[in-house]
Amino acid sequence: MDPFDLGPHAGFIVASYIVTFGTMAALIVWVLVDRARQLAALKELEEQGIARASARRDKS
Amino acid sequence: MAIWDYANPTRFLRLVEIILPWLIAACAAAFAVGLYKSFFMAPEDYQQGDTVRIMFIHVPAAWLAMMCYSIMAISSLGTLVWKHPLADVSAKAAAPIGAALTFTCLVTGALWGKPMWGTYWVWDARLTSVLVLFIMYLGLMALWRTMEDPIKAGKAAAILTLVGALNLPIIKFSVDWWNTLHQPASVIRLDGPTIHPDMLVPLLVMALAFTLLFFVLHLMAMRNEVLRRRVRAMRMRAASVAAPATARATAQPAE
Amino acid sequence: MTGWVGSLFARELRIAVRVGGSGMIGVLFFLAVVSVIPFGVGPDLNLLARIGPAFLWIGALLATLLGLDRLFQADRDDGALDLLLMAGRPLELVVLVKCLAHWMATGLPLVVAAPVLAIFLNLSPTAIGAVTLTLLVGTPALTLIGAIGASLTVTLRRGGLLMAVLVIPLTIPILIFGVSAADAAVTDPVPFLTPFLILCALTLISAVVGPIASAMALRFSSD
Amino acid sequence: MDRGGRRVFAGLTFSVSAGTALIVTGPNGVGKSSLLRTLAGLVAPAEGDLNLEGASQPDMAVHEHAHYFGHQDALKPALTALENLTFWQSFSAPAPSPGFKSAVMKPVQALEFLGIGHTARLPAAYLSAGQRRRLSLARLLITPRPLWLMDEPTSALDTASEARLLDLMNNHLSGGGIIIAATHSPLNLSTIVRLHLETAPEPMAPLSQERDA
Repeated sequence: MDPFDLGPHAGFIVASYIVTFGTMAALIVWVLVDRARQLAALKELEEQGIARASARRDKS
Repeated sequence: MAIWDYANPTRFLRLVEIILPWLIAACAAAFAVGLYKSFFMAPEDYQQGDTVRIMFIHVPAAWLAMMCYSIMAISSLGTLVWKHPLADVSAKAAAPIGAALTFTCLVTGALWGKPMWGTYWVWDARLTSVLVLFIMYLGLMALWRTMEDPIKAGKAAAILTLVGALNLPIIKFSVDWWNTLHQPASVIRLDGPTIHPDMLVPLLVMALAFTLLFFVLHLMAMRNEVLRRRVRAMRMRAASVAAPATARATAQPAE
Repeated sequence: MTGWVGSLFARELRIAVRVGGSGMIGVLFFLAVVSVIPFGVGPDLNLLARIGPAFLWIGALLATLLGLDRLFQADRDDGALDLLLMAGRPLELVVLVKCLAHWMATGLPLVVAAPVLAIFLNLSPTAIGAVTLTLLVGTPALTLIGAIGASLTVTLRRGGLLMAVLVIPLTIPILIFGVSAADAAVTDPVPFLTPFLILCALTLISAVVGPIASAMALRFSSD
Repeated sequence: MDRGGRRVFAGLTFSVSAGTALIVTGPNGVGKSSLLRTLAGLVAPAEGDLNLEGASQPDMAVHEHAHYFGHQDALKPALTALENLTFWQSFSAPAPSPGFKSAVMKPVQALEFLGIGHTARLPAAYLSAGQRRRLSLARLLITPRPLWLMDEPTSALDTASEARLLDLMNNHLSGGGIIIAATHSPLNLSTIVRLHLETAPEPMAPLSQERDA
């Protein structure tokens, strides 16, 4: 069986795998970009000297 | 250690740091095995030919789209009943992933339908239900985006999620009813009576891979959400440096 | 005990009637939606008769949703919502009474207008009766489910569109059984009574779920 | 308590006894309105609780013993003054308590008493700001509730109306009622306890006081 011969409907099969992995890749990129953005914002605020709110809230 | 101990966001972040690498490794391995099996091991279906390979991504996506809603419904209970601080973080982080999975499920379903049924879309009971689920995911995301205060948005979304969870079985039942009334003649039913083990194994491996991917993404999105809230709290504190978080009270008698 | 229910009902109805006849605008919208349909599908009377019940239902659904966003927002804008929350009355019942009054003011006119509009769509007398009856039973459910969306978006300035997006998926069962029952009265693949009774059941369910969820959302919204 | 993710105040303790007015003062944004809204049960406190001792119906929450008189008038412009008032009378559950004698008025009487009797049959849309304020105030007179929560009660009132309002408030106090008012202007009331909220530097100092007058 030749795995690269996907029969007469190869286009549909390839397209669905592309869509699936494209969507999943978009999710992964979104998660990573979002993380980078939040970390950058956090760093900027910490440089301004704003203490982390959770540091205080943890005690109460 | 009870799950309650992970209510603390800092502790939660630490836990994620530990779990995440393992989860990612397992996910990658599962995908490698699953994809290999589904392309090289699984036989062609006698009826559907090679298009049956679409099943290996379509069906897991559909399963996970539904599991994701269940997780959101449980998280919503956590928000409303137990007031667990991470519950609405979990629900909010799950919604975009659920929407993406539903989208995948719809698109791959359409791409499978065209060669098999001769049409991209039929108003089949399942397809329609999944479409409704997709709209509900997007509606929930819109609700979260529109409300400024995350606590309030979390409560509102929790109510809507639970109402939706009550409604989904009713919708499913209605659509089934409606579909039997308007059954189009030419549709080939998907659910064959048996599934060959050579196909079942890759399907299950792919389902496992997608499940692991879901949890990886969910944990990462939750971590982002915790950070986002921390940033928000710090910005609010930055805005009110002059009037910090507490008020002092002095009471004195008059006259 | 029942005194306050009556006076709340009377107040809501009075406001609805006096403020520019919101029921009237709903009916006008209904008329507008129904009258554009022949332009969309062509003036084929047989086709219109076949799809007429469905379009009457969709028109009624849209008209109901359009009027709903002010259900709680008006009270929130002038501070009355705070007092309603503090009055010491069960909020679920308050929501139910408000919904009923709102339905009397906006939903009932739609039901009354439906037979007239049905004539435009070339419906047979049986079909007209069936559509009107299903609308009479089904539109309260639309109002009650819509109340959930209205209370979730009560704090938002422009919540009307979002509310519609949130509510429409939840109303699909009502639409399905409303139209099925109306269709069943004319062509009969199934008896009329089966979908009609399910429609009644759905209305009763939404009379329970709607006020509970809506009251919960209103309590959170006052934060 | 928290507001929008921000802790507005913490460690606040006070008690007010019958016949006493608690005047809450403090700069803008310190949380006076938030305090009143918390007492009114509209905002849930993050921690802590509220108690009303000697309530006649213990199953009722504190806020169900209270009238809230906020910035907004809660009037429907389409209804007449009398209709507005009658609705609130029949809708709000009365909450009499043993130590509290109140002179409950009929809606018409209350309107007359506040000098807006002639507007009874007019839709509220025709009323001026001061008249609307007084109409809203009339709500407190027609349903007996021992606790009045008032947010800037004197705003939009002229001197004569303000004097009448003070009379009313004193009357309420002498009948055994309680008033908690947030204000900037001094209120000349008979028995006053002051609660001054001010911003505290870190670390937070939960300075609190209890006092019975």
